[in-house]
Parts: sequence; C-alpha cells; structure tokens
Amino acid sequence: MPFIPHTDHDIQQMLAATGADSIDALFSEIDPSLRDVDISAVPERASEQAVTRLMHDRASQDAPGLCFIGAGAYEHHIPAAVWEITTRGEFYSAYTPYQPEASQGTLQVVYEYQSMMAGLTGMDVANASLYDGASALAEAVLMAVRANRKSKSARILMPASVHPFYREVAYNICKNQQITFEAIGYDETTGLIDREALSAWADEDITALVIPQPNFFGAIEDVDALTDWAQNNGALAIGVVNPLSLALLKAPGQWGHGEGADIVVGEGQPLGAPMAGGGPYFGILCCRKKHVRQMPGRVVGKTTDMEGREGYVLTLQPREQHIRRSKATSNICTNQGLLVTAATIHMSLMGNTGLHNVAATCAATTRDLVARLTAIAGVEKVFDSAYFHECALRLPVAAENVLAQLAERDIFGGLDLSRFYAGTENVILVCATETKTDGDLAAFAEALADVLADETEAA
Amino acid sequence: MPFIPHTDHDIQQMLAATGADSIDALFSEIDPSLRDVDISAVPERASEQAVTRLMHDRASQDAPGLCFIGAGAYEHHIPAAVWEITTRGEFYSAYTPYQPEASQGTLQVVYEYQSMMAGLTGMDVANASLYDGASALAEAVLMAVRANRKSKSARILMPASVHPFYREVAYNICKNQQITFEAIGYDETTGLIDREALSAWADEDITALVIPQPNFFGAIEDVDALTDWAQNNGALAIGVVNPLSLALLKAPGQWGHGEGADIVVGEGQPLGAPMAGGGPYFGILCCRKKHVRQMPGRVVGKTTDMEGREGYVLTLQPREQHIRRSKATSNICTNQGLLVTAATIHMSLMGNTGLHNVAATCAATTRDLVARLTAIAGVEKVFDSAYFHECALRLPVAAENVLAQLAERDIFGGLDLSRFYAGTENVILVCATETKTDGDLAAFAEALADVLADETEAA
Amino acid sequence: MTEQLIFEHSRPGRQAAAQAPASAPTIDDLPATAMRRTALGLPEVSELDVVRHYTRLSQQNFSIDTHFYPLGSCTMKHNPRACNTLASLPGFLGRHPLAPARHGQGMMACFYELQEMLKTVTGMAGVSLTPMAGAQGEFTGVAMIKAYHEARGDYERDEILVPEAAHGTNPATAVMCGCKVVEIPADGDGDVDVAALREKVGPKTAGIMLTNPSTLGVFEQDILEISKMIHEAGGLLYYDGANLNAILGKARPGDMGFDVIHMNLHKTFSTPHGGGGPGSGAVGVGKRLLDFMPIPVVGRDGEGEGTTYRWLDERDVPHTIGRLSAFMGNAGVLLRAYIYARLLGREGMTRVAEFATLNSNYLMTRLKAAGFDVAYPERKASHEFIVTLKRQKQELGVGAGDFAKRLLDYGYHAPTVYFPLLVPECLLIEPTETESRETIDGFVDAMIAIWDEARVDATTLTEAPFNLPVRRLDEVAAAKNLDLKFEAETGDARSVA
Amino acid sequence: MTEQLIFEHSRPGRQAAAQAPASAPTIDDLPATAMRRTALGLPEVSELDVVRHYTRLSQQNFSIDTHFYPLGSCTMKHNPRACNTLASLPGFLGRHPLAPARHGQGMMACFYELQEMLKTVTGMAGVSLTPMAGAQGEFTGVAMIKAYHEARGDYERDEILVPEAAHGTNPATAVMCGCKVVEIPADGDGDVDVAALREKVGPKTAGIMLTNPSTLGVFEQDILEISKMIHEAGGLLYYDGANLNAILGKARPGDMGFDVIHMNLHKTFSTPHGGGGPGSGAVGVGKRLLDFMPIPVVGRDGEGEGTTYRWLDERDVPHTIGRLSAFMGNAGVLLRAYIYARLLGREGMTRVAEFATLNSNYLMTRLKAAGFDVAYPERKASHEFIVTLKRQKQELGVGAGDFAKRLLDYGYHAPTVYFPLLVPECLLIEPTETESRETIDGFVDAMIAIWDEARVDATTLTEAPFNLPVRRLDEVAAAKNLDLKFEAETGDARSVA
Repeated sequence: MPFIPHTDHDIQQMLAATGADSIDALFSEIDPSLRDVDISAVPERASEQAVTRLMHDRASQDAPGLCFIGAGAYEHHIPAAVWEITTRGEFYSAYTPYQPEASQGTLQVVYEYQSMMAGLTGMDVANASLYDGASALAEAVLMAVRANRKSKSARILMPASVHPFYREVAYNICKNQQITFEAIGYDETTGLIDREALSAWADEDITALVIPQPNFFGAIEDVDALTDWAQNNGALAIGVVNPLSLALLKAPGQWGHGEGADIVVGEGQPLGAPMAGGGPYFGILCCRKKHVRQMPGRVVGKTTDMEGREGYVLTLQPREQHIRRSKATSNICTNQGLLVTAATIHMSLMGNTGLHNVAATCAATTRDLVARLTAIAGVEKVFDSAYFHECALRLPVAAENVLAQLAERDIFGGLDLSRFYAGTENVILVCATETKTDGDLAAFAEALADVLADETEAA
Repeated sequence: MPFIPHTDHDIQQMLAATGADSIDALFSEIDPSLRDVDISAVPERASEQAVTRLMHDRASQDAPGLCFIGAGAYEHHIPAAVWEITTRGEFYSAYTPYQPEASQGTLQVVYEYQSMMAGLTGMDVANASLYDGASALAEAVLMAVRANRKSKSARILMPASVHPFYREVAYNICKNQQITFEAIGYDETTGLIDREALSAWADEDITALVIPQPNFFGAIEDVDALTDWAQNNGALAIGVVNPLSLALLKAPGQWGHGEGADIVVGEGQPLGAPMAGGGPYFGILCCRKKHVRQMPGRVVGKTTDMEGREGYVLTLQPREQHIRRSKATSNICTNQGLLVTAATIHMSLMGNTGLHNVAATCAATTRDLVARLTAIAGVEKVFDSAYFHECALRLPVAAENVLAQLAERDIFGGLDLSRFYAGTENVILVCATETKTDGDLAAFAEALADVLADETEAA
Repeated sequence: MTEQLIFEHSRPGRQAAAQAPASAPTIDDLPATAMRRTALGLPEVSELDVVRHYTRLSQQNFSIDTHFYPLGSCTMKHNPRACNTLASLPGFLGRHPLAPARHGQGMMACFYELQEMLKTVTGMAGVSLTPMAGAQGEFTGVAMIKAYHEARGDYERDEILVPEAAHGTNPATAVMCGCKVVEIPADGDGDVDVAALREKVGPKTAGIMLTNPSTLGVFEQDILEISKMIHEAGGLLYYDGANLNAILGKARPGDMGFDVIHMNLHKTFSTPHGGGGPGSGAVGVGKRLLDFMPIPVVGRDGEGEGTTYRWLDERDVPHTIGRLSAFMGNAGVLLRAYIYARLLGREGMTRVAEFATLNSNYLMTRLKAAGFDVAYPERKASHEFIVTLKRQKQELGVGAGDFAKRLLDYGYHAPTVYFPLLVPECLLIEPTETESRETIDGFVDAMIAIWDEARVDATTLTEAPFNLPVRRLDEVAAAKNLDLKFEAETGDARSVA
Repeated sequence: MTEQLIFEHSRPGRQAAAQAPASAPTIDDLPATAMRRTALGLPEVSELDVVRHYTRLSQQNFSIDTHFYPLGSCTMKHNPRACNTLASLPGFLGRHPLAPARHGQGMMACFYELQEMLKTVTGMAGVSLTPMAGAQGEFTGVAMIKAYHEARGDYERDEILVPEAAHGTNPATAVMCGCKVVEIPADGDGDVDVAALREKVGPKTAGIMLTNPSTLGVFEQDILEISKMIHEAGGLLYYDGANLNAILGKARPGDMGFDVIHMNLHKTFSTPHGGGGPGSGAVGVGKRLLDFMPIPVVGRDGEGEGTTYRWLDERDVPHTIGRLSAFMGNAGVLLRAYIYARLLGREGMTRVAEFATLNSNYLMTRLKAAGFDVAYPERKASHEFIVTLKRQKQELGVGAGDFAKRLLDYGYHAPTVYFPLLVPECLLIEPTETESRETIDGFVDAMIAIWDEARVDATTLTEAPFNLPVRRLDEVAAAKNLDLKFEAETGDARSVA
C-alpha cells in the first residue's frame, strides 16, 4: 500500500485494540446511504516508475523556448543552491511554526526575509509574505481601508497602467466589502498614469491611490509626484513594485517628499522563484510602522528565551483569525513559506552587488533588444517614456499572428497587448532579462524580420 | 571572486598579519623559474548562468533513447527519495569518517550497507565498497592470492564468460604482481564455462576460480558444481554477481556443498546508481569471515562509547596504507561513499519484496522481448541455457549496421558482441529491465523487423 | 546551537560571485529622480556562507521528514519525494504562464486530469484549481454562494451560518465576502446543535460553512438533515475541506448535499507544507455553481491522440467570480498533488481515509487506556480526536501547552493546542495514515512518561523544552517590543552597493 | 540523539510500495538449483521510515556544508551546488556507457575540454580521466613508469623512491606495481634530504614519487635539482597531486620536470567527498608517457561546427596500460569537475592557490602568535601546515587527538591528526581558500580556549567530545570484537520474502 506502513498484523492488532471488527466499522457513524461510494473513474494507481515516465513526457511537451514575455513573470537565473537547500526536508515538510522552539529554522529565515524586504523597499516592516503579487494588492487595498481612518469613502484609484490581472484580482477580492475602484487611464504618449484624469479626483474623499513602478508597460512612473498627490489628498499611497527593479529604482520608502509610500506590495517571483507555469510565487507586503497592526498575514518577531538567548516567534497574532475570528484583519493564514525560504537564500547569494548587476543587466539587455527590433522596418516604440526591462513595441501588422509564427520557431516573442487594452492590436510587450545572450537577441530579431517580411508579402 | 570570500580589507589585514607584502610573496620558496606560468589556454570564467545553459545544451545532446543495452550497466527505476536524500549536504560534503563522533551518519549508513550486502550475498562480511565491479574483481584476485596460503602458483582461472572489461581490468591491475590468468573458454551451445577446458586444470595448483553469475551473456552458470570444483581443487571460489539477480538466484554464500563462495564481488550500479555514462558506480566485495583480514578497503564496525552507547567506527585499519604503508592489503583508501549511501537508501526502499519484484520483472520483460524478437524471421537465440535478464540473439545479418540504424530511430538495440568475441558478427546481447513497457518492446520489435527487411532487400 | 543572522556574516564587498552577472552596465536613460540612492540592505556573503547558514538553520526545524508531527487539523502526512522531483523537471519550471497554451499541453493535461479526479472523489460537478490556499478556497466558496444568490436577484441573503467549533478562517472569510456571521453551537456529542440551527435558518440564510468531520474530531451525524434544512430554506452548503483526509474515498461531500467544497491539497493530497505554505485550496462545485467558478480552469477538446487542452474563460464560465491570482494559482503545488493522486490511484485514496481513521482511533484508544480524558469518549474518532488535560491542569498545574512543550523534548512535534476553543486544555491529535503503529506507540509512551514527570515535578513540563536550540520563548515580549527586522549596528551591512 | 538501525524499524510485510513493481511475474525456466532459497536480509520499511531515518542520520554528520573542516591534505573546500545540479541533468544520468558515441557528444565534449584544461594547468602533454580515485591515479602513474622502462627493455628498474613523509598510498602503490620501495628521509627544513637521495639513485631507479608541496606542508625547494638527478639516472618523476590545490595556476608540475601526475579532482576541483568517495584521480603525462596512458581517453575530430568526439583506443594509445574501470571511471565526478573548472576559469584557478596559501599562512601566523608550535617555523606554509602539540602532551597530558576531539565540541571538524608520522602529536591543518577570515579567527579562538581548558582540567579534553550524539568511541574494542553487520535477534527482519 503506497505510503501506508500497516502490515496485516498491525491492522489486526490495532483493530483489536479499538474494539472494531473492521476498518469499515470505524466509519459507522456515517449514514449508510453516504457510504456506498463509486470512485472508479479515478485511474488505478501507477508506480513511481510509471509516473516518472509520464511526467518526463509531459514536461517535454512544455519545452520552454526562447521567452521574451514578461508581464508579471520573469525568467531569471536562479542559483542551484537556492532550491537544493529550500527543498531540504526540514524546510519542505515543516508547517507554520506554531511551536517556535521546534521551528527556529523557519522562523529565523522569515525574520531574515522580512529584514531583506524592508531593506529593499525602504519600508519599516514586511510581513512573512502573501499568496502572490495580485492578491497582495487586494490585501493592501483592504488594509488601506482599515488604516486610512480619515477616509470614509473606501474609494481606491486604480490606474490602467497597473497589471490588468492585478486589477481584476483586487476587484474580485474586495468587491463584496463596499470598496469602489475608480479607473485612471494612461497617457497614450507616455504610457504613464494620466495626470489630468487623476487631478479630477483632487477634491474627493480618496482612500488610496495605487502606484505601479515600473508600470505594466515597463515604464517609469513619476512616483514622487504621485505619492505626494495621494498624501496631499488624504489618500494612502500603495506602491506596486517589481522588487528586482528596486536595485536600480528609488525605494518606495523614499517616494515623495513625505515619509514615503504607505504600503508597498509586489510579486516576489523575480527573487528566486521559477516561472513554473504561474506559481507558486509569493506576494510581498511592506508598510510603515504606524500601519503594522492593520497588516494582514503572518509576522515573525525576535524575542528571548527563559535563559536570555535570542529566538524568533510568530507575533501580532491577535490580528489573526484563530483568535479574532470574524474580526480578523484578513482570512489569510498560510504564507508562501517555501518561496520565502528560496527568496531569502536567493537574495543572500545575490547580495547588494549581485542584485544590482542583475537589474542593470536586464535593463541593458532589453535596451539592446529594443534597438535591434526597432531597426526592423515598421517596428517602433509605442511610448516615449523611460522604462526598466519591458517595453511596448508597435508592429506594422497585427501582433497575434506574428507571435503565433514566432512560437512555431520556439520563440515566445512577447505579449499581445490587445488582450488587455483596446486599440493595441499591433502592440507587443517585450522583455529581455539577464538570461538572454547576444545570440538570443539576434535570433529574435532575425525571426521577427522574417515573419514580418512574410506577412507583408502575404498582405 | 567565485567561491573565495576575501574582501580587499581581509586581504590587506591577513597579509599584514603574515608579514608578507603580497600574496605572491607567500610563494617565494618556489624557484622563480617555475613561477612564470601561462594558463591562458584555459577559458575565462563563465557565470553559473552561462554554465547552466551550456550544460543543459550538452545534456540535450545525450538524449537517452530507448535503451536495450545491458552488459554491465542497467537502466532501473531509482526512487526520487534516493538521490534527494543522498545529495543532502551532510552526506555529500563530508569526508571519510576519520572522526567517528562527528560522522555517525556516514558510519551508520555504511554499517547498514554492509549488513544488506552480507544479507543479499549470504556472505559473512562486506566491505564499505570499492571503485566499481571491475576493479573489485581485481582486488578479489589480489585478496585470493593473499588468502589462499596453500596455493603457491598465484594462478587464476578466468572464464571467457566473465565481462570482457572486468577481465581486462583485473589483468591490468594484477599483472605486475606475478599473477597469471588462465583463460577458460565458453561452450558455444550453452554460453557457459567450458567444463572440459576447466577439467584440464584439475591437477594443477590453482589459486582461485572466477565464477560469473549470471555470466556476461546473461546465462546461468552451474555455480554449485563450479564452486565445488574449485574448492575440491584447493582453489578459492570468487563469485562475480549482479546483486539484483540475487533476489532470484541462489546466494553465493550457499553455492556448492561446502561453505559457499569464498569471495564475492559485483557491480553495485543496479542498486540505485544511474547509468550516467559509466560512473560513478561502486564495487561490492564480500567474503567469508576467515578471510576478513585479507579484505581490502574500508570496513565499519559497531562499538560503544564511554557511556556505553552504541556507535560506529572505521575498523581493521591496521590493514590500511596509512599504517601498513608498503605492507598494506591494497593501496585503496577511498570507497564510493556517496553511492553506498544511495544504494543503502535504495535497498531500504525496495525491501525484500520490492527487490524480488524488480528482478522477476526484469527477467519476465526480457523473456517477452526475446519472444518478440525471435518471432522475426532469421532472429534466434544463440544459446540454449537459462538466462536472467540478458540474452544473446543471432541476426540474419551483421549486427553493427543494424544497431546503427536502430540508433537513428533512438533505439539502442543491444551490444554488438563481435566487439569482444570472435565469430559473433551477427550477434547482439539484449536486455530489457523493469523500465520497459509493452509499448517499448513492440517498438523495438517493429523497428528491428523494419531494419532487417531493409537490410535483406539491400542484400 | 543557535545561529547568527545572515546579516551578521556580512562583510562589505564579499560576494557569491558566480551567481550574478559580474558587472552592471550603465543605464543612463532613467530619470535621475527615479534612481535609488540608498543601500539595498542585503547581506554580502559568500556561497559557502549561504549554504552553511541555511543548512544549519534547516536543522533547527522539526518536520515530517525528521519527526512525528501529529498537529491536529493540519494533516502532516508523508510528502513523497517523487512529487517534488517530478514537478521540478526543467520543462515545467521553465514555462512562462502566458506562453501559448499549445506549448504547455503537458502541464495542462495534468491540471485537467486532476480536476477530473477531484470531481470524482468529492462528488462535485466541477473543479477549479486556482485558489492558492485553504483560506482563498473558502473565500472562493462563499463568494460563489453570494454571487449565486445575487444572480437570482436574491439580494437579502447575507447571513452565513458557522458552527462555533469552526476554524477561525470561516467567520473571517464570511466577513470578507460581505456577509454576517451567525454562530451555531455544538451539542453534547460534538455535532451541530440541530435545534439551535433550525432557529437561525431563514430567508436571510445565504449558506452554512461546515467542516465534516468537524474540528471536534467527529463526523457530523445529522448532515443529511442539516443539508435538507438549509436547501429548503434556500441556502447553500459549503464544505470546508480541512478534514477531507478523514473521508477520502469513503464518503463524498457531494452526496451529503454540499454545493461547494474547498480542498486543502497540502493536507489531503500531501503537497508540502513548506514551513507555512504554499498551500492550495482547489474548489469543487455542484451543478448550481458551475457557472460561477473562478478562472482559469482547464478545458479539454477532442479525444485520444487529438486531445488538446485550453484555458476556459468568461465565455465558458459566464458568471465566474473571476480571477483570484495573477496566473494559475500555485501551479507547482497542483503538479505535486496530481503526481500524488496518480501514485495513490483509486484504491489508495480510499485507504487514506481508512488508515488515517484507524490510526486515530487506535491512538485515542491507547491514550484512553492510559487514563487520559478524551473530549467525546462515546464517539468514534475521525482522522483526529481531542484530549483534554483539564484534570491535569487542576490537579498538577500542567496544561496542554506544557505537555506540548515537553513532547518536543521527547522528539515529537506537539499536537494542536487550545483549539478548538470549546474544549479546555485541549490537544487536537491527528496521526495521519502514513505513520506506523510503532511511532504511535512511542508517542503514547511519551505522553504517559510526561504525565508521570508532572506528578514528580511540574516544572519538568512548565519549563520545557530543555533539549532544543532555545528554551521557552517569550511571545508576550515579542508582541510588546516589536522587533521585526535586523538593524545593522554599524553601517557595514547596509552600505551602498 | 542516536538513531536505531533501519533493520530495527523493519516489520515483515511493510513496504515502500510505490517504488517497485507491485508483483513478481513467475519465472519458471530457471534451474531449481540456481534459485534462491534464503531471505534477502533487507529491511521492510515504509518510504516515510526511510526518509526520516536517513534524514536524521545525515544530521549526525559534520560536513563542509555545516562545519569548518580543516582536514589537512584533504582539501575540504566548498562544493558549489551547481556542479551537482547540472551534472544530474536527465540527459547525463540516462546515458548508457556503451550507447553510441554520437549519442553522447555532450558528455564527451565536457571530458575533452576538461582534459585540455588539466593539461594546461599542470603543464603536461596528455591527460586521461579514467582513474577512479587518487590511489588509482597513483597506480596508473607508477604502472606507466614501469611500462615505459619495460618498453625500452630496461627490465632492471624496479625501485621506486618514496620520501618518508609521503602518504601511505605511495609505498602501497609501488608494491602493487611490482616495485620495491626505497624510503628517503626529510631534512631539517622538511625538504627531501638531497644527499640521502643521491645515495639511493641509481641504475635500478624506476622513478620517484613526490608530493609537492609535501605532506609536511612545505614546497620542495630542491625540486629542480631532484628532477635533474632522477632524469640523469634514467628514472622518471611521479607527482602525487594530493596537494595540487597549493600551486594551481601558480606553478606546474610539468615545468618542474615531472613525467606523470595524478590529480585528486575531489580535492583541487571540488567534487564532493561524499563521506569517503567517489573520488577521481585523473592522470597527466609528459611526452614520454603519452603512448602509455590508460584508456578510455576522449579525442576530437574536426573543428568548429563539425567537431565530433570519439573514444581513443589501443590504436591511438599503442602502449596503453589498458583499462582500469569497466567504463569511463567516475564519469559523473568528471562532469562536476568540468563545471567547477568553467565556473573558476583561468583567473579563478590561480586564485585557488593564492587564497588557499594566504589562509594557511594567516592561520599559521595566528596560531604561532598564540603560542602554538609549528613544525617548520622558518618555512612559509603552503596551503597547509603542521602544528605539533608535543609540548602540551608533555606538560598537560593532552595530545593531538585530545585537541581534535575537543574541537568537535566547539563545532569545528578536527584537522588531520598523527599524520605525517614524522612529527609527534601533530595536527595537519588545511583551511582551503573558500573559508573566510572570520571562520579562521573563530578556529584560532577555539584552539586557544581549548588550551586554556587543558590547563584547568585535562579531562575536558581527554574525555571530549561531550556535545555530540556519542562520546568518545572505543576503536580498540571495535577491532577486537568485530561486529560488521546487523544480525536479527528474531527471524523477523530476515524472513523469506
């Protein structure tokens, strides 16, 4: 019996101890009408050998190709040590550290993670992670509503330059709580938040403004002005960041002329999580100290034991569901512990210099790619603003077919932006991280030129 | 600097402490003429990212295909747990347990390994492993010369049905020690040791007879008679076994009508080591207790600590080089510790039932394969003897070209026996382990039929 | 035994230099005001520092791979290593979530088949795998119930009934979905008090959230009556899958009348708990809620050789409550659950519940025989049960927390303590099906030995643990003097890169 | 803290059932007398038993990944994890050694390039990667020397000169190759006594085996003179690569006049020590021995895009001493060494010797300053050096072994003790280049603290260790009452399957 150690002898002896005639008798309190279960549609068991072969076959169907898609999930080099250590049984098969004395490994890792995240964002505190970047934004919105006691409107300004899926998720999670989201468009020249549209809200009661940096188009928002605008209008500033970009870009804790952003969220995936078809990733959430008791999720704090030795515990638990129940700050209880472990190891291996080098190399590689692609007739940048490592490019023809043809050549040539934005049928969003070599960029450029030539001929 | 932690500050301070002006000054005792070294032919360093990509590319050139070659290295399912645990840093990056109190993990694993090997072979003791099966045979020969005090000849009878590479290695390692190897041919009908040829040596001083089981052709030797013959003639019986086969076949400790084989060696690879292009594998060496002080290699014994707790240590070290120097039983000091760890975990996961099921499934699968292949016109079994999981088949045409054409279809259809034995140009040695499905066998049979049809047409 | 912080190993200029690009190209086209001017605050260490530090830290954890971990309601069963190894194949790890579906058929086939298997074992009509944890699964369930009523124009239904023994996430979830929580007491046998329930059910009832077996460790005997009552009142039933391990293959929430269920794949399908996550809270729905499932869901076109898989979207799931994660939830966790399900097969799934229940009843019987008080002595245990140490607390001054800490010294992770809140000084004990009789016997021996120790000297328990890297930690001080991050004493660790 | 044997967890009928075929087909065509009739003697346990047991056992090891491990002459440097991860890619692991070479070009390209890099850094004309450990590399070297003389009809040369400080494997190897060992003393500075050597060199001299830097931790200052003397006498020079880490990229054995060299890739090229192996003892040869190299060796045909690799055989290496392993030696170890070499590159290789030497000299300086006696105080340390505790033994009754055991309590693996035999109460200390100054300082502090403890109470050392899973183990009893395997008390663990 796979994963069940009982011998016939054990079963007989254990049943005898319990006084039951059979294992089935242990289920006697379940109504007999419920106990005739047919699950024959589930396949018979396969041996590990058979499943190994099956999964190798399945994995080979998902051959990655040369990937220039970003849009919230990024291919980065992950040092081998990261997952070799993260998947050690002691990390992998432990649970939430309810017994801190038996969980100092996990707890110290999380404390180190919180320290790194606070450092990277320039914020006072970080929690132990949330599910992913999108749900972290939803939690940040709920948190802002709790934290901004001066605002009664529960009105959130949500720019269109925030990742479309993040906007959807935030809406889906918050919509039952009388929170309203007001869309703010983007400037078609710059790809940045439409400041005029924003100004229209200046006299209203606003709970929070969401500020993406870089935004979904990879473009660099004027975060200082936006943060100041929000705070001057009584709103909290919620930053949505790519944590890797913070090795180059101003820390949210320094945004604006006040005390920085109030809450910062982001997708942790670029810090050690493989793309892996979409997850598991982890959501970053940091905030200023004054909001800490409104912060959702687990938090680890340092303390001492009976003999004065330093140690780590889960803290601020009174916010949580098992104590506060319906009054809890959130229903979230798990974090993404294993991903946090990986990220902590990843950031330790990168260090200040390494993370900076990765970020700068990504930026430079994307610039190189943009230069090569825009050298192709009819291909041009859509926006004139500065960008980090993603850029929107207009093709002379519709993107959908071009991308499909590139995929035939095992090149995933970016995201078809029209999936999310009206009037962008010809636009692709491309990204080239530090994983891309000169040869890769050349291959993409050559393939795109070919495909466009064919398309133009056909037209 | 990859893998070197020194900061500029460290270097300055450390040099100051040593009183040297520069790191180069620390090499001042080396003659200046030796210190002008040009190693510019070594490539510049590559980042882990670049090497990762390179190795993925290289590995993809070695795509395994459907492999029906055996001949001393066998494809078996290795449970995922085996190498996930074996490569834990505490096993992977430890050394020989010179400090037993700090090495109980490694030592207990080896003690368990020795116990399992003794159990499987039915022998009194096992050592902590040697390099591989071939070199283990060489060591067994040297050991036999030491152990058989009655024999003065240092003459070893070496059947042709022993793996050709094992014979080569034994000869190459022993040839400088006045040991002579006498070849014993094989019976062309049965593929077994030619008993007549053996009988010719009955009145001679023989130090040891090597007995393969199964032999290189996969055939089952009459080990009882051979062991008795050896021991009746004053020779030691050295078994060379596939350890997996021992789940079906008589344990060497029971061979013959006396006390069984004297020494048993074998290739441990089928017990948890991947084929991996040829290594690392590990050599098994077991013997009867009376020979234990002639046994080469490390051995772990159980003992107690100052408080009476059980623990494990390297023992019988007086045989070894660091004490005995030129009088040591062997110059071997490393074992294949990591492979032993994997094998111990592998055998634990298999247990008695699992290992038996693997062995029987291999045997049955090969029988199925042989039936399918011999159903093709002109393909027939070469020998009429019983076999374990390998079988020699005669093709209607030369094997070399057929195998090359099968390889084009990603089928490695067996070993061309003429590489080793005269007059076998048409013969292939095939093996189908438990990893092969009905579909795999059918694919091989279909491909072989195709190729032979083409060949026949061409002829 | 304790380990410095990684920051304390940091030295300016030290680096794991093989791991990152060797230099930073100059990026001079970004606005000066957008650029970072402060240190990143990461440690500067070598690869060996990192490997050694985190390897040593890992050794300070109890885990399933090293210790018996009978943490009630958490289903700490063995995580087969194959699930990790195979889910980590390069083809899966390298897949971008937005790469074309036809270049991701391997993963999508796994998801589709997992959906189908989960439908079968729960008796539901549809499954969406996207929720990223149990709590998000709960949210999904209640949000669907809410959306269902609203789609019918039934806007008055805003009450969610929750038994008082429920996990705290249940009421918290109901509130997140804009509902009011109506708590329902338990009766003396640990079942829902049906009479009390009847009083609360009515036209405002949106639904009920039930864990079955409940957190009291017993199967809800009146489930069919409850189901009927709720449905007749126009409400829907939500099944909290936290305890699904207890009935897998033996009884199905769909047959009991549940309209929606979440499954903690990290419990019942043995994906790793990972020190707190990632989890996975896949949801199953009855026919009524099929059109409300969260996306993405994987659909299948064709049969046999020509089979292809695609992402279902709003066109396929017209009333979907939408997307709850940026991409496909915790995809890698789903792969692990799929692999586990294939390794178990149908017979194995039924055995999960059977042997989890056998182990639980055996352990309960043995502890009872040793004199311990169980909360519901007349009931059969489900996959878990409750011991109350009220008597030990009164007689010896040692409670559930003290037994828990002392168990750590004996090399056993503690059961869940002080939950459910209904039972004083309680230990909620869940051995799971993957533990052997010998391990359970060892745990019983430890419980008896600890009780004996308490009779001799209570401080052996109240001051425990003694044998771990740290002694008992001061959680009150931690909450009072919040120290949530390392602050370098000198500028060293935070110097500008 | 100690762990039962896996056999003690065994129960008849228990199984890790996912791992093996579920049943055994009947094989009825084997002769009855050939069949097994006795139990296999394997444990019968569950997957969880196995995972938990071996995970816990692993935690009882000191290792580089968890502890500073300054074991002299063993080069316990950091093993980069990438080497393991990348050498374990499915394409490499799945390759059958006898599959066609054109289906193994990836691995063969790595081997060829590794051969080339090793030639360059050692200054040799050819490299064969096949020897499976240092001792087999030694054997290979001496066997080639023997074969060389014999090929020239020079049958009288059967003496191998070996300095008395050499590793014990050197004389043992010489004997395995049918040679006589002539030991050469060291002079007062730790160098070979050249005068004594001159007396032993002659027409019977087959060659000399030198470790340089020697096991005394110093570079052989007269190496050029020795080299000239041996060559003039018609002998060849063999370089024992055990200490190659000390000079990598800084000086080359080929330039010193060595004709053959073995390299411990598990030392200098950081492949894992694995608890005792696998090692790798690749050999390099000068022009004279090119035709004698052991096979297989990888050759290259063509250039650029058209490059292919093939196995060289007897036709390419006409006087080869032949094959020394069944297939390609420890191929997976070679892949790890290749990856490491690429990660280091040429600059990194030179830094290996530089920083290993810096660390060693720094550590030696600090210990001298703390009052410890080093064996050759006037010499520079190479990558290692010797402390002698003769004085502490005389004055306090604590020797090298006692310091070693007490160091374990402090969390440091002990240096090599009582080797080389020439120096009484010696610790041979090799910090390697991958350790930080802080780690070395911590070790010095521990040495000082231990000496202080000895002054207060010698038993703190002589009864150490105190903090490990076991106290000091009785090695004498182990050798006297040999217990080399588990014997079941009942028939249970050995019952017939």
